[in-house]
Amino acid sequence: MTSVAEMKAIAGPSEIMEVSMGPHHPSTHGVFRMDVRLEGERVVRLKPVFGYLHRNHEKIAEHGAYLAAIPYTDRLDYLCSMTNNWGYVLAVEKLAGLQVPERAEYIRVIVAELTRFQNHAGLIGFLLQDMGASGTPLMYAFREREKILDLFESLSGARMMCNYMRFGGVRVDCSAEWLDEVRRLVATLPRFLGEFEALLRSNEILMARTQGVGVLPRELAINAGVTGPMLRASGVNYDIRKVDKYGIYDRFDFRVPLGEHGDVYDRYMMRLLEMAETVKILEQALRNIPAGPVMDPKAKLRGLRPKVGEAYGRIESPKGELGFFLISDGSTIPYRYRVRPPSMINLTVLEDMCLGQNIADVVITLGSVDIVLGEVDR
Amino acid sequence: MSVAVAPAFAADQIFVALKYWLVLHTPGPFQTLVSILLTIIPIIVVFPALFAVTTVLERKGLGRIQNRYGPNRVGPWGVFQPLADAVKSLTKEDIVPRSADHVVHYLAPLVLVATAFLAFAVLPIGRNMTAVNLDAGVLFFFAIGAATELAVFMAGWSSRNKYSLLGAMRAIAQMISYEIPLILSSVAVIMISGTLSTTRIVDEQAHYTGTVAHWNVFTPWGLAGFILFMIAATAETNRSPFDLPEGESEIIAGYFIEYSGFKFALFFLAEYLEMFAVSGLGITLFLGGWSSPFSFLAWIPSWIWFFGKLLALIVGFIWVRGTLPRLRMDQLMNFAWKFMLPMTLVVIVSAGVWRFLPAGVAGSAALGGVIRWLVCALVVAGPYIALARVLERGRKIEKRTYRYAE
Amino acid sequence: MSDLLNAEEVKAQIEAGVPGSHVTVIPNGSPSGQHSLLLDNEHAFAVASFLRDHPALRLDYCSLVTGVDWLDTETTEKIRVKKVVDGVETEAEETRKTKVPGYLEAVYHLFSIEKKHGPVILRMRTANRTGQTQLPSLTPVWRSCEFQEREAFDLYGIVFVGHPDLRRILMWDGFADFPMRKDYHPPADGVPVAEVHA
Amino acid sequence: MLGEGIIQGLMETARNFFGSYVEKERLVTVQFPEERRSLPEATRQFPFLLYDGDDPERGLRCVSCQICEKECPPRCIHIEKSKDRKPDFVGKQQFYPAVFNIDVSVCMSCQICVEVCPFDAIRMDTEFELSTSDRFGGLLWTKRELARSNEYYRQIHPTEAGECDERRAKELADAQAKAAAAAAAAAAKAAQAAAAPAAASNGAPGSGAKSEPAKKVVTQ
Repeated sequence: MTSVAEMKAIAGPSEIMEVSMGPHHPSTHGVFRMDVRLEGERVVRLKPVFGYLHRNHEKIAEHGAYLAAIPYTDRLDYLCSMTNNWGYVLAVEKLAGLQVPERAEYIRVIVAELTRFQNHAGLIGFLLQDMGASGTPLMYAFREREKILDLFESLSGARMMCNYMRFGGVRVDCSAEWLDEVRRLVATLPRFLGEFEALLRSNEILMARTQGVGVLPRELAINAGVTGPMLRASGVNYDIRKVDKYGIYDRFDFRVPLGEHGDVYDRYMMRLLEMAETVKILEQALRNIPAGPVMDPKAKLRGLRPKVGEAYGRIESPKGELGFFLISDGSTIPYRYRVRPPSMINLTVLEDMCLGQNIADVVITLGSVDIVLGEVDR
Repeated sequence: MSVAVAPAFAADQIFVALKYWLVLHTPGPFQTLVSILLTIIPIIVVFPALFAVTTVLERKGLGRIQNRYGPNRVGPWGVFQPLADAVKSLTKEDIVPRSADHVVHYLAPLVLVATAFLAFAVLPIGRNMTAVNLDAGVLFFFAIGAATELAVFMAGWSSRNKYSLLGAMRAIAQMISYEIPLILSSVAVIMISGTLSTTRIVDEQAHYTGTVAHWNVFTPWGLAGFILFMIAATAETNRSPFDLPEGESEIIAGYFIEYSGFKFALFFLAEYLEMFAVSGLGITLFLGGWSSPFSFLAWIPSWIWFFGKLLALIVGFIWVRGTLPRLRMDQLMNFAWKFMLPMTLVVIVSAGVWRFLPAGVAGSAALGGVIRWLVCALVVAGPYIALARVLERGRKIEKRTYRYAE
Repeated sequence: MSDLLNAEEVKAQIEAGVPGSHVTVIPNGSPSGQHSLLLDNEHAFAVASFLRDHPALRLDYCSLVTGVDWLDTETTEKIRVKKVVDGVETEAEETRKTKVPGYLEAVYHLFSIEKKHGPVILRMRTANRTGQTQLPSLTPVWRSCEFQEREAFDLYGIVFVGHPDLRRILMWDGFADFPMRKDYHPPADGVPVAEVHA
Repeated sequence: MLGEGIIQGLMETARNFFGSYVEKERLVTVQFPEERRSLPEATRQFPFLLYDGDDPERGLRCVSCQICEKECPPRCIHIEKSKDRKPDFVGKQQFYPAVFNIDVSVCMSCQICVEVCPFDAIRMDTEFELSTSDRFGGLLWTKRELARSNEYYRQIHPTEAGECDERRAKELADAQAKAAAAAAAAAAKAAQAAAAPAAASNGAPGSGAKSEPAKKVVTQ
């Protein structure tokens, strides 16, 4: 293929077209804008612009009690409210030194892995939608997601804004029937994954569109703080579930898939393979969940006053490292509340991945980053 | 050896007879005019009606493919959905960008629809049912088809929108590139038939050996040519997976991004009309036009055969749309020039081999037919396998295996 | 700080590795036990590069950059002052007010992807909250700081010297204030937001 | 071979096309206004206020302690405390809300008000068809619009309501027992006082201490 420089030499000086992709664009997954400079259809510069959905989440949380921030974390990455809850309560538990009962830990793992599954399925659907697959994979993903959201609703009362976890445990215990429902669902998930693979895995168009596109080199990925499936697609073995072993993740037997090329295809496959591992974790958790209380009796929801100090808690959310940094001044209100939003930091390398590519590749590269603007803009 | 089967029922010619009856009963000076109108009006009525049916079929079909119901609110099972859509697009505000070139912006959809309708003139939609029986019907069809490119570019250019410009550029590049395989794959048919007249091409195919028709698609070169023709037709009509000029996830709606209301609906109409027209040509060239595949089915009226085949092809279009993601521009071009073009040339060679191999060898017609078939199939399949190997190696696309960290 | 890394040890290593640098350990009273290291602004960049490239530490991953606003504080302390009033020495209680100027702080959470340890927490403080709000940018060391330092600049007004592209990131370009500061008051509904008109 | 994956995909979509006609599992769409899914018991939409008995005004459980107002993350609750008091279900004199408004357009259905309420006075409704043509007034619900009977609560959240009723019955029983004990004590005291007037000044320290925490809650 001719390089940009060669093309320039052949065609002579060409005009650069500046296109503002977004904030109202079907493939930016929300109100996100890319200032793109194009030479023909080839990208020569790309600057992500965001903040259209900024509502100063951190300031809001610094005005309310520790408890009041939990429902707001639902609205960060509104597809994965359960993992957002977990990230925050983990930080508070570290800050206040709370213990989580065994059963609550298991419930957390179950809901977090269900969240991961539906997020990854949805992401693949959206990615294929960006590739122009007229919504078929997306609808299959949403069909399964719907079933998971139904489970969330019967557990927590809400489908997306679950507001389920509390520091020191979870809000309500799950019933035995609910666990049976989950077991039934988990049993059907491998079939869904098989169908998904048959539909897409060896599709020539998909491979041609994604292989070698949006390559993220390993060193850049580490240096730019890219996390989650995107980092692992570049071949870096870093999964916080394995590194920090937060919660009870050290009890589960699961593997971390690693990519080699760091292109869009690898990132897509990482999600597909992680979904299979997620099913494994779910099966183990559902087998071993013990009975018992779900709240730390020491945990005080109202009027929690952690000691003066600070804590950084992080989890492996479906999108990457989701961290919460809290500084307590001894009052009931966090002095500083900071979110480490994985989607936003993963966007740092968007320009590096897109330069010299086609405008169609920009769209799928962005799709493979997996951003949710609620989290990017906060 | 081959025999023409006469129509068994008057239903086959009912529309032809009706037209003659009406023309005969009009006063002499108006006969020409009435004859012309009676030819044009059915086309203008039937194909947009088919468009309406197709939209609902497409939406419901896609819905079922995607495990949902599809439109089912307007009328029983949503069959009146196209009416609601028509009312909606008619009553919507027509917005024209201030900086657009108003005249061209206004003309583009009209030109597009007009040229799309013109293409139906040479399609034989039934026995004795060709609007204009041109000697160079195929040529006329492609000439008219090329005019749609002009309309698309008018739309993209006059809107003064960067996306629409990109869309128009894509559309032009794509349509011109795919016109070549489209034409070349029909050249094979023209070679065998020895005529450019669509009516005569169908007549050629409406013969039967035993009970099986002489459709071109039943020959190896015809099958390959038909597949190539349909791929090129998909690209020519901007259908998925070649819908790059619209590419709603990249350039939003491409060349018609700045159109709204009824003009937008006209673009849609034109797109579907083009799809019908080019499918109609595919039917004419390869699927025996209005003829039935088996002689014992010849009692079914010819126009039912034509529209039945058309619907079948449309279902194919919908099915493909529901499955495949879109290609990228450079891949599309590579596909056109590196795969489609050589393959159509191979098909032409194969057709030539077919033409000059004797149909019967040493007194056995059956054996000769089989040998001819196999040789021609080999002429197509060999280069296909070689080409596919080369292309796959060049592109380095592969299924990958992944390693895991414990 | 994790078992592998002790704040004091890291401090010692930094001071040995970067001559002239001055590191203070800021203890953390909470059960998390994540103590942090306060760097001096002159050597912060060198320290960051040192930490990233040190073969044993290899803190190649900067996870989080946080801006924190510490307001000017007034400490009142009661002291006993001996006074001579009318020739009689009396001991009186007096309150003395000392004004401690506030500062803006940038907190960096570092982890190592290679060695899988962390966090090592670095802090840098500006001289005050109003005029001198410059800090050295660590973006050239870790690309991951690019957006987060822009965010700290946007919301706190910390000017990162050496940042390649220091613009507002979440608020719009014309916005005048720094909304995450503790003394920021949002305008009431319907009142236009203060803007800088360029 | 080139084209193999595409054909595989086409087969998969065809299977789904036909599967959607036969397998219930594939076609999960609920045709909403005609067909309604039964909501799980835990479903929460917006808060309502519970009252006992028939009169939403008199039976309102809320004692205007304003905890929910303080804890509500988006601050959508507005309470004005009454000047006078009225007896609650155990007969204790309590304040009641003179004004209790919830701005539902601000409420984010987080259920924190329910969690923090010590009087079982506020609960989450399952009603979700709330569209109104008046976006400010129509979505600012007053005390009257918020009040729902306990029967309604039992209907929408049977398990939760059962637990709540049990707890309250126990509280009531305790209070009655305590009142009876107090009455008995008072009677005994009176008898004692009658028997030995000089000992009366000791009072009844137990009952006084017990009434203390309750008062504290009320005046908070």
